[in-house]
Amino acid sequence: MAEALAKITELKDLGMVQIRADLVRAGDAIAAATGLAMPAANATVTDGARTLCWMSPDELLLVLPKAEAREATQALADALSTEHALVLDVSDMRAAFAIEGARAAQALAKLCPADIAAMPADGIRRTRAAQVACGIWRRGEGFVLIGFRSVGDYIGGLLRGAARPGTELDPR
Amino acid sequence: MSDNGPFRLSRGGRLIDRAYQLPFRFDGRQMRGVQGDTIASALLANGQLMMGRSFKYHRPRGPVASGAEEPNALLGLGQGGRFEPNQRATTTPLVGGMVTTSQNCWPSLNFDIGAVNNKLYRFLPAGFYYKTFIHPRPAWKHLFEPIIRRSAGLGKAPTEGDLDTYEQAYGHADLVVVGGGIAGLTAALEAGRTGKTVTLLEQTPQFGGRTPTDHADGQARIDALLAELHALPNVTLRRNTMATGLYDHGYLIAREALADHDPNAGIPRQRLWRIRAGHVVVASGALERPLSFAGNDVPGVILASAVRDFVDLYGVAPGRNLVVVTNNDDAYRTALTALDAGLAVAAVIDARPTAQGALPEAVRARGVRVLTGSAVAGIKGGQAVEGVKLCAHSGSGDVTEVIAADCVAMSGGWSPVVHLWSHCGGKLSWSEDRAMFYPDLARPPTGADGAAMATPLGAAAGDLTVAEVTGAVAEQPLLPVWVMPVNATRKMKFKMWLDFQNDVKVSDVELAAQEGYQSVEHTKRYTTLGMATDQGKVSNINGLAVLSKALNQPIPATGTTTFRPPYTPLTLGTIGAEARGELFQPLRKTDIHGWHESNGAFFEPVGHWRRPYCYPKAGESHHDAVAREIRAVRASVGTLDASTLGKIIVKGPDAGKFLDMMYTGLMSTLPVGKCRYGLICNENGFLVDDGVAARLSEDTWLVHTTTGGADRMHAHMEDWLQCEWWDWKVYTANVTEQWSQVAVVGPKARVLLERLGGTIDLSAEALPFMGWAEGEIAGIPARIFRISFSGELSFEVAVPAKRGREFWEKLHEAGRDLGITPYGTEAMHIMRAEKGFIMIGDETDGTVIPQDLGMSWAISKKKPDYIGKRAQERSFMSSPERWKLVGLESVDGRVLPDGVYAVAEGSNANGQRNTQGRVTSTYMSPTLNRPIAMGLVLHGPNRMGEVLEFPVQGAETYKARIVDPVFYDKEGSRANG
Amino acid sequence: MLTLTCPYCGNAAEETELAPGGEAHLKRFGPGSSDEQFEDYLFARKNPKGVHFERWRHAYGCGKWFLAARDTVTLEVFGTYKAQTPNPTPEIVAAVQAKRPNWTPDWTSTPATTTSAESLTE
Amino acid sequence: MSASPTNSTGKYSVFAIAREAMRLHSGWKRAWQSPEPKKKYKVVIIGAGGHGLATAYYLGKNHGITDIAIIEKGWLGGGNTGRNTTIIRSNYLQDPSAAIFDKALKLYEGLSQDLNYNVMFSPRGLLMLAQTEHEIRGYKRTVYANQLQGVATDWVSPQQIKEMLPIINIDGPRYPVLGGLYQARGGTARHDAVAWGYARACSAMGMDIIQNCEVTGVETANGQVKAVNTGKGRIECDKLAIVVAGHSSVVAEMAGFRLPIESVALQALVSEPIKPCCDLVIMANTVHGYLSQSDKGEMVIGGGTDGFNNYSQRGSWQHVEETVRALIETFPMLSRLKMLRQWGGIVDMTGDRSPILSSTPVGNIFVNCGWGTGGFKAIPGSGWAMAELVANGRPGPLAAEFGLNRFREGRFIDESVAAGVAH
Repeated sequence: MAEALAKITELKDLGMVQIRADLVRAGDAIAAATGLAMPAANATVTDGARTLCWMSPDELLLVLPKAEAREATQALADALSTEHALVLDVSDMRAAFAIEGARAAQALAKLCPADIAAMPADGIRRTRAAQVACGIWRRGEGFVLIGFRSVGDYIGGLLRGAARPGTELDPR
Repeated sequence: MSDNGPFRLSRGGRLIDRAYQLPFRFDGRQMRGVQGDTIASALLANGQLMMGRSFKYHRPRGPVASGAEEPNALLGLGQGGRFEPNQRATTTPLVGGMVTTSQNCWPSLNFDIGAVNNKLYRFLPAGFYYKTFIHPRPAWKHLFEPIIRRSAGLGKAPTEGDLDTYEQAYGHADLVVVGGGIAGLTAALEAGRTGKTVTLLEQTPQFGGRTPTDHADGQARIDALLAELHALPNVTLRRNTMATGLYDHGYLIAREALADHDPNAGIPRQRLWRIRAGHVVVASGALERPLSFAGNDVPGVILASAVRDFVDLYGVAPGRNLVVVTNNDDAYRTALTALDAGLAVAAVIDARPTAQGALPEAVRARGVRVLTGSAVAGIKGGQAVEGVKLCAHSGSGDVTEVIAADCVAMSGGWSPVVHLWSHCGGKLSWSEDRAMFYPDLARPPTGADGAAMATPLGAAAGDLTVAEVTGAVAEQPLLPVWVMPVNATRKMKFKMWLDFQNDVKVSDVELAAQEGYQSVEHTKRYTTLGMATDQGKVSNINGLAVLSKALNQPIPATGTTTFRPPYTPLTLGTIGAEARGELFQPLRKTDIHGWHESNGAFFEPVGHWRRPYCYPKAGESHHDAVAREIRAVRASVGTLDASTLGKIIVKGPDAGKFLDMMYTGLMSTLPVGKCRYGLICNENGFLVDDGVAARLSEDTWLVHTTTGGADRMHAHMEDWLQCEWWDWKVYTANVTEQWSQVAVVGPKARVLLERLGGTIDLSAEALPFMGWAEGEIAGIPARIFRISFSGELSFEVAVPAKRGREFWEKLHEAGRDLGITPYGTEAMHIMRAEKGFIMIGDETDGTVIPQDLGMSWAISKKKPDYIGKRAQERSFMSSPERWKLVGLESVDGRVLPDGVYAVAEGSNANGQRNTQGRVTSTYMSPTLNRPIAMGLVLHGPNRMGEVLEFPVQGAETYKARIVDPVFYDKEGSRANG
Repeated sequence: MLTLTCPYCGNAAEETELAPGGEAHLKRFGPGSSDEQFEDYLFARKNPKGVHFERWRHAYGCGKWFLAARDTVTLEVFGTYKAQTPNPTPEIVAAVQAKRPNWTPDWTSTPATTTSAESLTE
Repeated sequence: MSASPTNSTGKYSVFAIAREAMRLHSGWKRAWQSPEPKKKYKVVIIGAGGHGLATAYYLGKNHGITDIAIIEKGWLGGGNTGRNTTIIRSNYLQDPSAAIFDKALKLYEGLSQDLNYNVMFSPRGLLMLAQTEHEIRGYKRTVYANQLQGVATDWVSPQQIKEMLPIINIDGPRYPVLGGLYQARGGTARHDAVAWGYARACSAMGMDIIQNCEVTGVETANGQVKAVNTGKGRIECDKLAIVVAGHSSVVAEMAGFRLPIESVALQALVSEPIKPCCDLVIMANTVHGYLSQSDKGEMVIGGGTDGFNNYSQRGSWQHVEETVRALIETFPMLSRLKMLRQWGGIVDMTGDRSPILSSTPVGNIFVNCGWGTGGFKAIPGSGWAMAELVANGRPGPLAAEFGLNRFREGRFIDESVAAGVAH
């Protein structure tokens, strides 16, 4: 099925590192180890191929090329070795999709109760896509949506359905 | 007469385009309408006034209204997978090629056998069925109820699945305006100018509401508003979108018709909007009320506003010679509209003593008879209006004159549409002089902040003419008329309809009051008033006015019934939306899922996962496949996709202390590099999950849960960590999906894994039973756990999830000569039962504690506390009378039925047979070639060798001997190999 | 269909993004408690018609448990606050009383220190 | 004494209707009286729903106690009695549940005759669909348990189900129908009529049903009940029965004790009426929905409860969605029907999801509550057992296991082990 509201692409080469720590205490160490500034609450910081996502008051997610995940995990673990912290390579845990196009937000509005269109340029929101959990942040003109790997096919089906031709949300 | 139908006027019809003719069928007859018609207007244009039969008496029914409140004109629409019963003809746009059928009549609309009920009306008053069909007792079930059920229902049931699709969308707006009439548009514009995000929802295909029809320059006013609104980027105007319900915290549900009844559109038929509104303006207008006079249900008796709409909007004449019956000025507009369209108006019958407003005077000026102080005593005609019998309104119905007419336009005044206001708790006030319930601004529906979440506006607020923006002429007060004439006889009231669809009459409501069904809810339920598919939009106010009079109390003392969503019926397909077929629910797949599929796996659902139950070969039964799989594992080597098992990392200085609270056993003492089996109970003491924990490092454990328990146990841990022991330094992470896990099981398991090469020493010395190691295997990073749920030599290999299939295929490649066999969940279940291992969900059911299962070895005596410990000390849980786990050995070689109970002597005080145990797991063991079972039995472990009886209806009683639950390899030597 | 603002991430989440968790501020009774104390802890519920304090988890969001003060009849939300409080905070009490002047707390005092793990397991 | 309410309202029969037809039904008397309360009654029952009225009825019929006031905050039958999905069954797993629900079912079977009021009990058969292996196990276990309890139930195959119910899709892609637990005696009844029939019978025995009378306080002295204070004044009583479903905690609070109860919203909906197509009551617990067709032709659909305390009689929309999509999956023809009306009730959920019929910490106060989502089907049995408890001051065998003490002892009656839900 051709998509009309947005182009849906599964992103297969994203690596992800989960970080749990006291973000105030460990902020500088994390920033140094990731090479990225610490994101504010509900925000992301992106530099090149790396994005650091704020996930909760004590959790970050570093998104980066998959090939770099192992090394980044080790670097973070080393940087936080004196902290009470948890660093895990979770690259295999998630399915990720790019939703791109002028009406990308409309496709997401069919699935997510959160007001994604209102999200700022560096915003991230963890919410629900139909019946599964997801996280969404802006990338370029569109969005990246991550969910659990096991339901990747379901999420893909949802997104393609939401982007069907003729289903624009513009008033008619 | 035109070729657009015999009752199509030669001019007029603001919504139609005569150039586009649309053929359609009604009850098999070919008809033609035009672009812009509703089904109802097209049928009327074709002279088809009768459109259905009523529910109870099967009386002939034509349209009463022109919009969503229509109770009568309900049709079956479409065919096959697109058939829909009870479609409202007045709101369904006509589409070329539509197939429509009348309902609730047999054999035909004109001649309906069910109409015999009509003749029996005297015997079928409200609630008659509560008073009869009582004796003889079986007659109700076998005779009376089947008859009642067969005669009930309106449309035919669809028989097929739905060929259309539906979707949903979430919306957000500072302000949602419900209603695209002049009040709503004005409110949207005012709010839009302040920069607020505004969404306006209009149920019909047109904006403007009644204004263009009712006011001279109405359309121009609407057009001007629309022009300004379209220029505001922060305002969204949606047509064809029905706000069906307002829920707590400003949650508004609306249905947008996208391609209703147009199967060729190739897009979803409807979209359900779920809009979170900062505030809601309810500008939903008002609905006209019928008048209760004898014969008011005859086809051709139509609301005055509807007559006006049919003429003005669709260029259709519901009749050629009208009588208008009214208690207010507004209905005079209908006379004027009819006259302008070239129709005759025989008279206006006005119940008021005088009628001297601008509108009545305008009608008089056109030479129409205006009879004040008058009323309708009855209608001549059965299937259509032939004449109107007049009487004095103040009298008891003595006929003074009969006027020939083919259509009666009636108006009993207007009721604000307060549904959305009321759905979420908004209260109403009664206006005596305006004879209406209107929103009480002092008692609004309140939102999350406790403030009003809705504001009524325009006619919905009781301001019927919205003169401020419409420039409407002043109107004289109406005269409340609930029964016409005032002193109508009891017999006349048997002919005065309140609820046209459900055949509820004035006499029925009075009977309810007489019998003590005095609450308005009692009356509604006793008579079925307002319970038809129009939900009482045209009948409720008249009904409760009649009830109030019968109870001799003011109308507000009677009150209204509760307004419940939806405002108009909402297609269930729209509510289900995309969640059908593949997207019905998320289907969780392991990385190896595709391999299972292409290798013939038969799956079983486990939560949202699909797990291979077994892998039957061609021509092989599931039972045989399972047996083959087990034998292969016990003889050589098999593989199980264990990826679905929960995996939770628990890390931190307090992780050991925390796990000691989570598990009944000690986890803090587990050495690094080792695994330990543990049980998790809930605070109520019951066993809820089990699994193996591995200590990864000094401060890190990896905890395995059951497949179904992963998310639940993770949430359980986070609950205690966040809400009770928040000062403990522990982080958890649910990494279930990060790993693919494969159980490599059987005497050849080590041989096989060693062939794959890698950095992990798999020897018994380096990696003993209940040990784990980390490294690489087959070029893939891996953790290997020496744990066994089958009793065999077993390695559970965890690799990064997305390399799971690669690893699995390498195993199968390398193990081909060993006869490597994939096995499923059933083989796993049986093998664990052969070993006497419990299974969460089999031996446990939410009422079982570890002590019941002989698992005291897994409960630490040293620990002062763990979740569930205190609960297990309660008298019933520590009682020696609890049923305990044992093995059960079938005496006659038959497999015991699963779940069957062992009987004890005698019966209890309620006459139920006493029991002393039940079977929790039971299989034919392919390994032992005999039945095995486990069960919970009173004093079981102390009764080894005793034989229990398990009676089963229709079969010889099963007997089984109490034995040790470990049936296979009691010494445990195989797993240690 | 409630909307509650998670005090941890600050997002207003709708009910489908949340998981309810029942009455808040229950004091855990473990081994050593009386049968009555333990029964009350597990089962006796205020279940008030009116002002209520309850637990929610931002399950489809930041994952944190938090507490909400809500009216069980009107569903008005007086405020949300973090889970790590033995009793509703003074700010929450003030927010409730601003809307429900006749409502008074039914707990006696706020302990000076939070309940520590040791005191429960000694 | 005769419980048949002939003296005040006239006996209902086809002959009475014929007689009244001749005089345009002008002769029908009130079904029940609406008196002002007296100063004192032997027994005051709070709550004129099905359970409260049935308690009164059996106190009169079985125990000869008629000095009873049944006081009701709103209109009788206006709580959960008037807003449930009318399902009646007794195929419960645990012995105490099966006993009381089957007692209720047996009483339902003769209730129209007993009350001389047609409650339209319709034993059309009830089917609980098994759509997972786990459900198969649970329901087969229930069949074995029912057999020993004297409750006839059967395990039926998918093919048998398809024959009984042509609109079902037994080959659903996600949850194919694997079989079902069938109780031929199960069915429905007209919910309002149950309340009205009991009310008429109670009134005929001289009991006072006092509507629009809210209880504002419960007076006790020396640990014993003395009186209730109401919107219509103080009413003294020897014994007090609290039978108020969703509001049990509120009334218990007035009497000074707490219950293991949480009040939550349960939702139901009906479709527009269609011609008969579903001659069974269906419960599908895997996908969580239940379905029957009323005598009017509406598809009556029930679903899940909210997980938070709620006294608003409104539930959250998402449960409607969950229920509807689940049922469409198994009954695809439902997709083109339309929801006519949805509503909510306040149900009282106990710690083990089983009811409470019990004495309380206050002397001569008895409580009947906690029926959760399954109360309607229990009404006659509940009333019977409650009457026994109130009259004797101690439970008979039907109520014996449903005491409050079970929560302290850990002696739960948990039905969820087999059925998933207890509707």
